[in-house]
Amino acid sequence: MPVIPINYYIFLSLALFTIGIVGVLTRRNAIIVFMCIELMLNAVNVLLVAFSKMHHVAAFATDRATTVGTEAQLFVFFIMVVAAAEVTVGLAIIVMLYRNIHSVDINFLNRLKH
Amino acid sequence: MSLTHETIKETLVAQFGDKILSWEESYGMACITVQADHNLKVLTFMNDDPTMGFQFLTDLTGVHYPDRKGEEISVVYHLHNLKENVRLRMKIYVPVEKPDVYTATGLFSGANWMERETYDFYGVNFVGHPDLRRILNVDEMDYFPLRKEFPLEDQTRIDKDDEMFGR
Amino acid sequence: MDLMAVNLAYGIEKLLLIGGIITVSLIVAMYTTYAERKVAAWMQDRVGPNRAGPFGLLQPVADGLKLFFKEEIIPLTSNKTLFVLGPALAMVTAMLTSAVIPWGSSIEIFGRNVSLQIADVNIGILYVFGVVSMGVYGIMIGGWSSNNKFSLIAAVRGASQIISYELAMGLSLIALLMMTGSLSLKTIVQQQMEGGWNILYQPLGFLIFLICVFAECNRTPFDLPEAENELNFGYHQEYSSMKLGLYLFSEYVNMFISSAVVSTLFFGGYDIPFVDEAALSLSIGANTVALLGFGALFTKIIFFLFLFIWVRWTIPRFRYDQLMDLGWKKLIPLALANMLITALVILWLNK
Amino acid sequence: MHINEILFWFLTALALFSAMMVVFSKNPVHSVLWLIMVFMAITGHYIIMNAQFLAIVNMIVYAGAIMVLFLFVIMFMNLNAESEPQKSKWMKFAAVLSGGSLMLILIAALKDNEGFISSMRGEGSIGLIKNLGKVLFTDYVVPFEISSILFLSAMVGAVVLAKKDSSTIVS
Amino acid sequence: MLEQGNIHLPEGSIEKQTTTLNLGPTHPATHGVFQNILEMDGERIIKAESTVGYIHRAFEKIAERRPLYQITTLTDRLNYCSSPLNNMGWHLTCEKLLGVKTPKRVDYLRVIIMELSRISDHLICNSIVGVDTGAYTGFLYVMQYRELIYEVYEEVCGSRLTTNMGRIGGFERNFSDVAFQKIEKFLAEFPGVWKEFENLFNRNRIFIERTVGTGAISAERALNYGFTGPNLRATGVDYDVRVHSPYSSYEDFDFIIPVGTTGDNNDRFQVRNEEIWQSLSIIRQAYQKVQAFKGTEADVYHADAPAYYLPAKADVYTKMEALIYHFKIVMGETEIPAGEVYQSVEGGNGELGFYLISDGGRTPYRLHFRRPCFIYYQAYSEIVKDTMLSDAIVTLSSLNLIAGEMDA
Amino acid sequence: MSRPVRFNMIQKDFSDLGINNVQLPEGHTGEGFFATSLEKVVGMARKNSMWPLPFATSCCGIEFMATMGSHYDLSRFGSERVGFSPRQCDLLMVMGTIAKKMGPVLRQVYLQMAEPRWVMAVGACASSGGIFDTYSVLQGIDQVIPVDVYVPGCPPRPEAIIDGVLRIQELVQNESLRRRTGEQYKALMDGYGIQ
Amino acid sequence: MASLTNRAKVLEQKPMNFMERLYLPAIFKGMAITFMHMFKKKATISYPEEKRPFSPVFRGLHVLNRDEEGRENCTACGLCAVACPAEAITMEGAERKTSEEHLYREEKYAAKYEINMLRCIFCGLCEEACPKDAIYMSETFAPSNFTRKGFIYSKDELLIPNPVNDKEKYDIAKGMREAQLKNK
Repeated sequence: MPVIPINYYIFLSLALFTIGIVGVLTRRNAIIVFMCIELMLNAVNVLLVAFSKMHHVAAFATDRATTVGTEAQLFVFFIMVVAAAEVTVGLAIIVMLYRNIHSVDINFLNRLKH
Repeated sequence: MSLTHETIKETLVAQFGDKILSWEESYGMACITVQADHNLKVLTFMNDDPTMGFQFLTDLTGVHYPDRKGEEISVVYHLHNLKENVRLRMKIYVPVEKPDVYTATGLFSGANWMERETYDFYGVNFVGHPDLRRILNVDEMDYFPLRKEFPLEDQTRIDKDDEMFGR
Repeated sequence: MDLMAVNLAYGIEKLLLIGGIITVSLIVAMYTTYAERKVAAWMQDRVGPNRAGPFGLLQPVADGLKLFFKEEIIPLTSNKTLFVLGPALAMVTAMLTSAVIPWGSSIEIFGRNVSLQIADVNIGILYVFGVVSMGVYGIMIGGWSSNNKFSLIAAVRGASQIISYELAMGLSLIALLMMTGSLSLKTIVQQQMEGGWNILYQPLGFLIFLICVFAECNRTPFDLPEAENELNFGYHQEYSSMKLGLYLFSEYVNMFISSAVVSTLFFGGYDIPFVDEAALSLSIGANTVALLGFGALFTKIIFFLFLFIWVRWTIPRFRYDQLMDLGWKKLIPLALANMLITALVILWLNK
Repeated sequence: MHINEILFWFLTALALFSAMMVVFSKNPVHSVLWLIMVFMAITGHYIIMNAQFLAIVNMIVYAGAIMVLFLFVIMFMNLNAESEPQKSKWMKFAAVLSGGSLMLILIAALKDNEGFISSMRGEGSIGLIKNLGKVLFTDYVVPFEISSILFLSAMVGAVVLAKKDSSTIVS
Repeated sequence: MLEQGNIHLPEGSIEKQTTTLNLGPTHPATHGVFQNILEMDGERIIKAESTVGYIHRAFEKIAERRPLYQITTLTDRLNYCSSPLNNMGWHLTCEKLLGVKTPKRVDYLRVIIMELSRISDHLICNSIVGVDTGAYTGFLYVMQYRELIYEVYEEVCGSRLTTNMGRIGGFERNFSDVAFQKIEKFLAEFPGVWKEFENLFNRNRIFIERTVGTGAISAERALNYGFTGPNLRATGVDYDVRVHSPYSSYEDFDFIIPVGTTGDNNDRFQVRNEEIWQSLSIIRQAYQKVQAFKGTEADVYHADAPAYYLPAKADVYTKMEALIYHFKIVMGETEIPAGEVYQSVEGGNGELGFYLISDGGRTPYRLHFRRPCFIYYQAYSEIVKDTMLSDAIVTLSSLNLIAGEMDA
Repeated sequence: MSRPVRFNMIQKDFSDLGINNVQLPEGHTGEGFFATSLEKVVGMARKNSMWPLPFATSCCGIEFMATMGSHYDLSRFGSERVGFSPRQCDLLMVMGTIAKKMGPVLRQVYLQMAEPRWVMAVGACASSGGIFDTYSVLQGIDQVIPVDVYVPGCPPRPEAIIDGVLRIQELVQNESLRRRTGEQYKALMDGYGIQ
Repeated sequence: MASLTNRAKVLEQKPMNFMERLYLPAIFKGMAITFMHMFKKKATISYPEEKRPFSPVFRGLHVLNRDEEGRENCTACGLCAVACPAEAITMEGAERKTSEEHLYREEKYAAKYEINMLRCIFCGLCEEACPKDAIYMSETFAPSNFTRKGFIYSKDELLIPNPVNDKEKYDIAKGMREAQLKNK
């Protein structure tokens, strides 16, 4: 029976998350920054699904009709919904930004505080 | 038909006097010659005056008469009163050295390209034209091809060998 | 599916099936190009291609061979990797959908019961949607990487068109799914074999779905991405040789697969009309019936291919904003209404 | 090694490599395409974990819709210029360093977990649309409706934001 | 508003919110050679700049070196969709200058030919509108019947498109019986086909939506630009040269002038449609009138103008006087009065005018063509402003711009 | 005036076909059966799938419409997929007058076409300038691009255009696969300053 | 603008009725039309196999006429060249020698007569201009060719077959042979 330790998934998720963070910190292109945020969200999704699966497997051994773990998957679902909503608004903002300052450089956004 | 050639002539002469240089009728169409710097005034008058009503510019073109010294280039307007169905030809003459003519683009939008064409062919300089460039020929062309001194064929051509040409 | 249960025979069987289906769809796509030209010619009082081979039957072969031996041009200003990636993506996504379509019931070979479906995924329809939504990339990347304004406009048009019509397409199917209660295409077909074709219960849903399929395949009246009079062949304008061939081909493969999906969802798939398959298989054998069913599916597919061609050579095309209007303001509300009515009827019947 | 493990390692490697490429590609379009690869890999993971519905939704929503939007914006604005202004080397170094240390800390914190994931068939079917739907429309119907409102407002917001003021069109 | 600071902006990005699209000169929809540089905001055209001259052939210069009878070869190539019409216009101009009076039968034969070519012109235009909206099949349906018109031409003059038909004073030969049969055949078969074409398009919502309200121009602007022909009539002005200054006995015919209301693409389409029906009725009338001449003394096909119309070949071979005239005419040495003539005909797409200045020489001193297309096209940038790209293309075809005529 | 005869029976011989369709020198013919039959098959395929690019500028374009139309139906030769994108087409049909202003455009279109490409000059204007012997008209397109087949007529009848297409097909079928990389072809291109 | 004539008929744009708004009826109507055309007789003339007869006045390739005795009619007067707008005709005249009376009808004849078919626009003006019954156009359209040289038609290629010593060819050129074959 193939068994994959949950640690592997945690590490994968962490790695993806960190790559996302590094991307956010190093890039100046707003769209890429935005994409890195999506990457981070997805890292979390992977983790959630993995935990859901883990708990489910554990509960399944005792109760064959268990629904343990469903919530986590629904969480992923809701995260996707929120991500989609966020992307629409976020991209709209980027488009507006581009129209006004003709650049998607996030350093420009500093100017918002003035 | 209420608008006769006589009425037109009388109205114009009354309005402009000796600026109307000549009046003739050929093949059923009245033809006036106007002093060159009065073309726009006459056109405006004929456009605005309710009895005249020549509000339709049928055609605008140039003619080159190399033999008429001092008035080599002629610009010909064909006007049409659609309501009364009367056509009128108006001519002006300008010297080839200084072919300046007031533009009619303010009155007729359609005159825009016709004047550009006339410029392209004869080099008539339409004063006040919004965009007086060559229209049909390439911009690099350095002569006005329809002037009589230029022969029909392209002088720079090198390909005129017998194989391709009859004579 | 349980990956542990993979054994050799199963693998070979599936590989053969995949190979077979790819071959069939390629051949069908090839001859759809021929049919397109021939049918168009007939509709226009012409003869159509008749020089290459008898009745011009080798025409698609000639076209393919010619394209194959033509010079590959990658424009200097284009993005090279993406320029090559575009047609490949288009072709791959076009082919992928065929995996979940039940091409027939199962047949028995050497004592094994072989299902004529590559994968009976229990969310087959969702899979179809997933793959179709990937299909945008072929057009977008191809059009964009050509670095040509016409291609870019076409790519933008194509992408927004496909995304928009995917919504109406999904909504129109929801009503159907409420009836069937399953996302598996095989189950849907089996239900139809028993209870009558879905077109009878969902005519409006079918219409919306069909219109959306036309839009997804970029066929007239929705062929804006390649409107030759406006955009000069649009997104594949800069392509030559086999890359162009792939684009043209993927369009026809798309048509073929779409026809298969429509027949499966609404016209009973491999169901032979007015025939009780179970009874028939007793008399002439299950394998024969399965093949007949395959034939029935093919007849339906050919009808829809003909419809595609027929419509293309009849009606004018939409304008971009009108197309969006139709998609968002007409088809989506209609699909929603259809969904509501279906739900009400189901509730009323269950009461 | 079992086929599932092979798949796991392959998909993990693909996901990580693609994620790196997202960050390091100069051309935004390439970034988008690499991100799609990441999503594909994650979809694969979901399938291994028997979460079929999420896998497909991930593909449709993320790869099919969200990334198309990204691509769209990039194409429209022609942002493919590779000469993006770069942050200074030190900033980058600091970013990588802090990211790396965050990862190290988290790994250190979470390394002693127990539990495993198996992917036996029939081991529960919570990933199936039927079960998810049941829970979603009974226990979680309020969040579901709220999320739909969120969507609606996001849509309206996006339209309002991106709509051009007709008076400002440069002609 | 924007401080540059140390931030590098992409070049030229500040002002430019639009893309520039170069439509033509080899774009499929510009069937011919127009170039439009479009400023586009998305799919909306903000500004259009037209360039012409890609097929400038210097007709007017050539005409100054050709004897009158050779100029038909030039007029043929003006609006090549309806070249006989241009020829007839040129012959009418010459006849006006030379004072040749054509007999009635010649006039009616000319009317038949002119209306046939008007039909072929409108056919092409309207079916191309169909093609540009995406429906190709209707185009091929009507093209089959354009072949019938061409067969008539071929029977009358031996050529299909650039016909060089007609001579000063009449036709080069009488219409054969076959030609009349072919005209009859056309009259019998064409209405059904045209009805079918109308069925394909007229009330199809997709087509209506594509054409109604797009590419509209008001009557005032159209007159100011100098529009004539169907494009002017689509705006609601019933100006038709055939009625206003009848030529070639058009006053003997009973027909109406269809006018539109808004001057949009659909109006232009409908006006052309209706004009085809009117032309058919005119051809029928003319055909009957011609048949009435049969066997009478007036059954002639050219005017009695020995100085300008070539003598019969049999006479040339045998009679000295005829031979001399023949030589004189061919060499262009017959007497040509000096004078200025302007003659216009209702061409396929508007008032086609010929302004001929003769100094009594063998060739025209100056010949200017008033080309309607040249005038329409300058309004194009105004018409397509603020429309979609697709509309611009339909507008281009519904204006019926013929490159050969436009650039002369 | 009745004509003495109805037809001109003279058949021009096309023995100088070799001028444009350069064959390999005799010494190189030992290509083996496979290569020659491949060449033949490809020739057949190309011949039956000539996608034309109608560079129609004037009158001849109208006759091309008739050729495409139901009566003459160019599609019988597999050529009904007219494309206006030079990348996709094999046969550049230049129909109508090419003014000097248009010359560079035509050349550009030719350059953008993918090899193998053929050019057909349809009508008097494209072939030789026709009656337009003037300052603004290119006297034959062979001044800017190489032409494979000329079709006379002003405009040519659809039959004549089809005749031209048949002639092109003849050329295409007999063309060696290696012609386009050959020296002679390179020399031809160099003659036009291409590449 | 007020009406200029009393003949105008305004074509109102009718608003769409409900059926037209539905898109589909019109589409079905159109589809019915195209479908019916599938069964119509095809209009196509398969050109190289079938040939459409040209009209007897068709303006195709030129021919130079001979009289019944097989002598050339052309006297090199040059009228055709003058009348040619494309300047496609070249000719050189020569005096007939006494020994050549069976070859040329008149005292002068065209020693060289060339027509450049590539320049020729087939307008028919040469045919009309000929005072000597010499140049005619035929019902053969000009064939295409690979080189420019191939379009210079010399006198040999233009002359009709000699009706005296080449009767058979002459009949074919006259189209009699075909007619006879058809009658059989």
